[in-house]
Amino acid sequence: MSDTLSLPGRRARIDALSFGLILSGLVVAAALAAPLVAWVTGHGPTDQFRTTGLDQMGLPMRPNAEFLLGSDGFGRDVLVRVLYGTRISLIVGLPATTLAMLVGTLIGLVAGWSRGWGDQLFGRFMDVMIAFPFILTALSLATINRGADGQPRIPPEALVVLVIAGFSWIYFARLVRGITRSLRDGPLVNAARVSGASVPQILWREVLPVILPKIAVFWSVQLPANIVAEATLSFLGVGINPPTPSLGNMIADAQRSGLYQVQPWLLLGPGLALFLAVAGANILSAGLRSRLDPHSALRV
Amino acid sequence: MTGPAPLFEIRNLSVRFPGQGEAAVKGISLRVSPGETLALVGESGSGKSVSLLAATGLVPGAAQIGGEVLFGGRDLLRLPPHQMRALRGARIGYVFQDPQSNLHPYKSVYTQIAEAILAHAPRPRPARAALRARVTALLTEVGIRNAGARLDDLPWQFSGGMRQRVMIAMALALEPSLLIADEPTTALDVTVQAQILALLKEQQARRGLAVIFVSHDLAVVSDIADRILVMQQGEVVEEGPAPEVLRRPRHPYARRLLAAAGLAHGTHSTPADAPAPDAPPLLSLDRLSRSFGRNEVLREVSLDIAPAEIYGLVGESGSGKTTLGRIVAGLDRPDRGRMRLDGADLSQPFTRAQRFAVQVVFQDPYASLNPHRRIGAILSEILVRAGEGDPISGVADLLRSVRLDPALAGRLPGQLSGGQRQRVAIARALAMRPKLIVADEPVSALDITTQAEILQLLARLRDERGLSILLITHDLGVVARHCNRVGVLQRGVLVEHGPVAPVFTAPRHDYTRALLAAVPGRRLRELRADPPDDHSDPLQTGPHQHV
Amino acid sequence: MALRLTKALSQAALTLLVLLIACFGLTRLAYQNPAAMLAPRNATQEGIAAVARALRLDEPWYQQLWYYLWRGPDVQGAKMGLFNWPPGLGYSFRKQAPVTDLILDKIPVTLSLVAGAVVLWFAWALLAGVWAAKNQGRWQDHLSGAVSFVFMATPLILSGILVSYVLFYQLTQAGWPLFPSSGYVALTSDPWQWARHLALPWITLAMVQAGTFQRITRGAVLDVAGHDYIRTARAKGLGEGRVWYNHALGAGLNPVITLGGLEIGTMLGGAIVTETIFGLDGLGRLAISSALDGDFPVVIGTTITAGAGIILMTTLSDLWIAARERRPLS
Amino acid sequence: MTMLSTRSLLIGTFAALTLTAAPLLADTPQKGGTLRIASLNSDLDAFDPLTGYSTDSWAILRAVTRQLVTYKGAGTDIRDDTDLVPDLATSWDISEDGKEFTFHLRKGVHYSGSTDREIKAADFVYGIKRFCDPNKQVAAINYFNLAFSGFKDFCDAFSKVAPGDLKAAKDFIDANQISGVSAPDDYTLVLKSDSKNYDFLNILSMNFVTPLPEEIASQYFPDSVEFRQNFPSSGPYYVENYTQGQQLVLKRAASYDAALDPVRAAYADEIIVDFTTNNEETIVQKIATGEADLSLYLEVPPRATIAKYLGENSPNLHASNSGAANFITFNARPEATTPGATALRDIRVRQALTYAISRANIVQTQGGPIAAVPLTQIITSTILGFEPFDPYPTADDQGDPEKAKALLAEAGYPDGITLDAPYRTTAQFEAIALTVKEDAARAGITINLIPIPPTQWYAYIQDPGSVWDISLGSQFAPDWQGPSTRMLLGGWLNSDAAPCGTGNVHAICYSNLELNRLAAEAYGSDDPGPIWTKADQLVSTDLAWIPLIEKRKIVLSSDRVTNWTWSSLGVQADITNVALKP
Repeated sequence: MSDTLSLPGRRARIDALSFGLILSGLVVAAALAAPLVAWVTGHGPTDQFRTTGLDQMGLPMRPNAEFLLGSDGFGRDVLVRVLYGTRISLIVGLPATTLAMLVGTLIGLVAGWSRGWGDQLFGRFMDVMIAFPFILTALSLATINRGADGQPRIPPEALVVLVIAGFSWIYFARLVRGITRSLRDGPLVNAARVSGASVPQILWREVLPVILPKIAVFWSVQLPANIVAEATLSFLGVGINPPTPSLGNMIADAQRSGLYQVQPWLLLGPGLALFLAVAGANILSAGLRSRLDPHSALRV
Repeated sequence: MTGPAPLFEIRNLSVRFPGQGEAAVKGISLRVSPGETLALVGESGSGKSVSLLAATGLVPGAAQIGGEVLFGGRDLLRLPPHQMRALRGARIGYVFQDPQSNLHPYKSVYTQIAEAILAHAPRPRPARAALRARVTALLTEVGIRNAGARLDDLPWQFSGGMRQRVMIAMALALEPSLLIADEPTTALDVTVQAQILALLKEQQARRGLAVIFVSHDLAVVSDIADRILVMQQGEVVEEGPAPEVLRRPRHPYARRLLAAAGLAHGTHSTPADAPAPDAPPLLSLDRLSRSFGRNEVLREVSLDIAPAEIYGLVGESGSGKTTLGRIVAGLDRPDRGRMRLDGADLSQPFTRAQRFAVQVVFQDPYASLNPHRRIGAILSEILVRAGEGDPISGVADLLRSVRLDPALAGRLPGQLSGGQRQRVAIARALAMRPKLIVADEPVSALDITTQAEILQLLARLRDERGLSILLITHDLGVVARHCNRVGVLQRGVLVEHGPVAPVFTAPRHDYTRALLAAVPGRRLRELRADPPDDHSDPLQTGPHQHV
Repeated sequence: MALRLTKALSQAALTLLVLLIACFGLTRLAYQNPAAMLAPRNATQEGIAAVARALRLDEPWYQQLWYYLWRGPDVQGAKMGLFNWPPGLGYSFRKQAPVTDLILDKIPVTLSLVAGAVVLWFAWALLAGVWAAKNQGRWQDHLSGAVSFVFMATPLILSGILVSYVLFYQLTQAGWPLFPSSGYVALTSDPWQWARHLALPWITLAMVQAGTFQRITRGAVLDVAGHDYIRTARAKGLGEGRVWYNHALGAGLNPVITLGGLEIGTMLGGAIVTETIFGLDGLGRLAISSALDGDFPVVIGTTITAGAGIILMTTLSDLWIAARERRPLS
Repeated sequence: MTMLSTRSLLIGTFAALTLTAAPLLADTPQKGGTLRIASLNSDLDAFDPLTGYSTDSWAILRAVTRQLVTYKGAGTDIRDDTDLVPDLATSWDISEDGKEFTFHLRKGVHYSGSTDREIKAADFVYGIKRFCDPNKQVAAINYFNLAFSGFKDFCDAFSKVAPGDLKAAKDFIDANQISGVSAPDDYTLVLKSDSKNYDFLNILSMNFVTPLPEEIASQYFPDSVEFRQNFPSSGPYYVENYTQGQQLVLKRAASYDAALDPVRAAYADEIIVDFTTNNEETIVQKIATGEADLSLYLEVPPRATIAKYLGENSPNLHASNSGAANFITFNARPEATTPGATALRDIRVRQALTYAISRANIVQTQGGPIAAVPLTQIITSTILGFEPFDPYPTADDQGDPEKAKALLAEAGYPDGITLDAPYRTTAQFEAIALTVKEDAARAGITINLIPIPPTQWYAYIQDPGSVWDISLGSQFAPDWQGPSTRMLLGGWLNSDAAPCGTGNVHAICYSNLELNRLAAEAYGSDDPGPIWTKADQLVSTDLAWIPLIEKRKIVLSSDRVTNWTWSSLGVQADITNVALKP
């Protein structure tokens, strides 16, 4: 009878999904529009406008006709930098989450399917991975990535993607492993087995379709977390290096220089962009969850 | 409609859920008096549970509820929530279907019962020691041995029957005058079911309770009800004193229910003959044993299944029948013992031919069909694997062979009814042209009228295709009606086996006798022993009705 | 039970050992020339070489590892390896102190920070989460949802600055010096000052988690709300408050416990961002400063501590769930 | 109307009276109070006179150490604090040849903290012997190799003692002597050099030469936590409590006697250094709200704060030329063979880079003229020999990209060049790096920035294996104000004193024989100023490095701080001479 007792608020659900879509769409559009805005304003993301963007004391300008969101401590256009910073957030966040999803799903499938010592090994491996400190590893990898000539061996953006993916695949893997385990001896898999299907066929045809909506939802849960992770790394100085704008290093810069007290948009600009990017993705994930995976609790 | 003044009366109750076109309950009325047992019978979705829940304020607020519900002269639907709450638990007790899901998983039985008492206890609250004594007494009264020591156990630490006793103790904790028992025995083994029914009867007699007993099974109801109300699609279609309804059902739906119950619970074997004893067995099991840790699930089980027979394997939950089925299906392997199929050794991994020869129909067609794939895709994949040249016409043939419209190939499992899904599951098993099908409780998840249709189909396939079927079931009626031979498992040991008729008429083993004695519907069988039967067999209306 | 506990403990120990070795390898890769970082400024090549020798950095890595585990760098004579008694995590050449002492010094700070934040965040998350679930689809749900989305979408790096700016700077400027901006006073020396100094970091740290956990709680409670035993609770005549906050919450608590354990465990290793913004000298700050300084024994030590925190908390939450279910630890 | 004007006149007079009264009150500083210092670093980089070699550590060591001679502190400007005055020495005799100094020590001065015995001449001898402790060497060893006869031999022998053994170190110190350092009696200290040095007393004024009681100091490893906690203080304050990463509490010693310390007035009863604030913004917020009185390790306050204080004309903003400079150095090591490093060996490329840079822009990012001034020569305004000089002038110090391009083309790089440039990841250096990168791009010079955490800076820049072309993280602060030209022209750039590879700060590796000759001449001269001026013009034209800006030191104090005094060694407030309003 329980099906008659839960009455989903259908209207609210659709609202969450479309609201999330609109918000995320705006963020994506903003990121895509970055070069356009740079072209229109004539302000590149790292261009310094010493005379128009700074006063004699070296203080930035508040919003005006030339700098719509004001300028920063180097006379750079905050609006353009915020848009490029949002771009970096997505350029890092999207592939990192997707990579984590692919790797995590693969490993989770194998781990969930295996029994005995293989299962044990995966369990221990995941324990170690979960216990590994994220920021320290990022820091170490940033150091390792500094080649003999001082220049990064791989682009810092790629490194940040790898670091973040390296720490978030594990959550996908746990999820997939759990589902695979519960399916492994269930009627669905048994039915396929007695009908003579091979293991890859079973994983592909029976297990994956069950997992897909869940990992799609989890992808959208993990995306904002990974956007925040990039911002945090850059905030701590181990992510995207200046002068490339990232929301995290812009916030760090605003805080460190204290210039946000003169020019609030130094903090508000990147802060708001980060807020909208994360909120959009969160609301989108809530909407997706109720659409794709309505029966599971919110598991982050 | 005479007798004592009604304690509880529903007048013209209707329930409608928002977003659903048709009302779930369309103006039903009923009444029950102290000391009386009213049975509410109908299949799932007929509105029987919803109407009672709605009447007592247990349906969420969004539902539109109309009509009148009188309890001790007060209209429950117009009571303020806190007064309604004061009645629930105190004056109206509930026993629900599955004690596993109806007891809170993380609260001790003491807490759960004490909570019910405390919710209605006048201040000052009873002292803890007194409360524990009271709960212990209650549990002892409903037949829980050593109750004092088990107060702090969680529900899962009790067996199913014991859990249902806990539920009953909880319902009776505050001396209610009305007990609503919603399918209280459906999830239980047959012997336990008999005990719980006896307990309910005993408590009713002792306390002079008015009982509303909700069930889908007329046979169960027949043993306990004073009056019977039959519901279909939110309406009452038949009402009357129990003997009258059981003897002379007026509405066709009531007649069909009755027929299904009779078929399911009749223990008189029907004509299916035992196969010739000298035919070489299709499958032979030789002293199979299987343990999980220290738990010995199967002990030296030996049995033979002949070609073209249905072998019924019965036993209560935990007897090892499912494990045996899994071993035969190749989903598990025995620790000791041998299996032969057509004389050849059958052991994991099965050869390709053996894999095709042994197929399985699972209990729950909801869980065993991939909800993301269309019926045609599921079946044609297997046909291709089995080497079928033309999968499209093959799929159509298969669907037809299980009496389904071939057009259903384009649907997803979620778009089919339960019975249709189980037919698809059978079709999937047939696709491999097997010699043996292991069917583990193939009908227990289905409505009672559908159950009969599926069993009929299996029997027909045996006859048409010469299939052998290992039918695992807890229901002796099914065995009596459809099986050629039967084996009785008790705690991993095959205590009795042989052709159905001799085993059922002259059981040699105590356990078999206990099982047979516990089959519900004694009163029904007595009534039907001398039936003024009409001649239409309701099952002959055929499966297409449900397409 | 004792056997299972032993097994869990030995598994944890093994995990930590693997973690330690992995971390050792990572630091060896990351710090190509630690001696130069640890040597005094203006040190000559000979001076750097002497430091390298003292730290045995001139030996192959497996000997270094063996030495690290067995004795710890014995710059100061005493053995401080993990396999000694009492077990140690080596010696910080830069800070001139045993790593174990350094870490033990910082634990109270991080523990105080986490403890207060946990109380705040769970109090909020559970109350608001159940409240939202109870009023699913109504304005209360939308309001609480909006608040939680705001919490979730305000990352620490933003909320920390805002909280500090508004609650410390603006309030103090306005003549209401309620909260100091940073610092730590030991609980044992002055509980009131302890709480005052930690109030802002608590709020900051609790906020982002409260949002997430409020959603989790709501989801978990709604998940069980359709279950039959919730109907049973109502059938017993229990009030709605008790049905939701006791029965539904009690039944839906498992994912909250599991995820909460993981989050708390992660924080026990140091809430780096919060500690950085509020100048709390906890494990996180020790970890990041030692990593920047190339003080690799401390890097390894803090990593192990963080790992132990996570393992401890996940094990505790598993144990708690097992205890709730009266089942042995799986 | 008349009434009104009389009234306003009265009010005006009253206001004027109170205005003049306030500074009068402040002029007589009161004893008492707690001076709170908020540190940007989470710990002192050094807290042992042996290892302390940063202005910030010196600012704190000022309170717990005394030297033979020192500076009084100045209320006006750092450059006014260059007069040496007696400290623990009451007077001294100099031999005819100028190589031997005999100091007569003040009697009755006691330690505080872990011991309270009287300070003796032998404690100086111990303190100097400790310079070569293999467990931790003195930070500025080059000075002392030059200053004391027999010092180098002593150190060479000491370095053979294995580190990690306190007893072995103590035994060596007890058994061996430095020929140029001796204490004939408890109150006489004799110091001998092999050569005459006009700045011998300046060298002694640095915190290194501080008396230490051997019975205490030899128990601990130099600068270890235990040493810090048991610091034997010769100054007016002792260490009451030191918790790493949290706070350092200094209290005025009971034995402190103003009559025995002509320099340090020790107004505050207590000085607390708080290590729990680690961002610039919070530090200045703390000072603004009075939660802290002074800062430590804060190179320059955030621009916005400076502007705010300036706008309010606040008396709590203290600015002074500091003689400290930022500049770009080149990787001139023989190992450096990258195209960039090779190109930079051509003076035209160095000139091109100089022209490409806009010093005005750098000044702007540092907070404007209050915070920095453009610098076009190697020595800075507070030190001996300074005469304004600009070999490559451009209009308003804006740089001249066209000229830079022309020079590059002339040197054979018409398409520009690419340079790898490490910088320290602090706000100040990042600002310089980003500005230089943008400006250089105007002239076709591409700069690849390499961010290096501050703590790894020296390891990176001094590692011969590191590959880089120009360093954007180079800076200089004079060890003492006034005749400290030795450090730059006689030290860093002098290939005799600092040959490439050893002891070479910033891996400069510059060699110019003419400079070496001028430096040698200056050391022995009684009027070295003009010689240094000549040397400065020589290397500034040769672009030994590219000077960028001279930093002005800007310090913020809280409202409570009075009797503002600069300490030239600490390049910030003299914490032993500022006072707190009651």
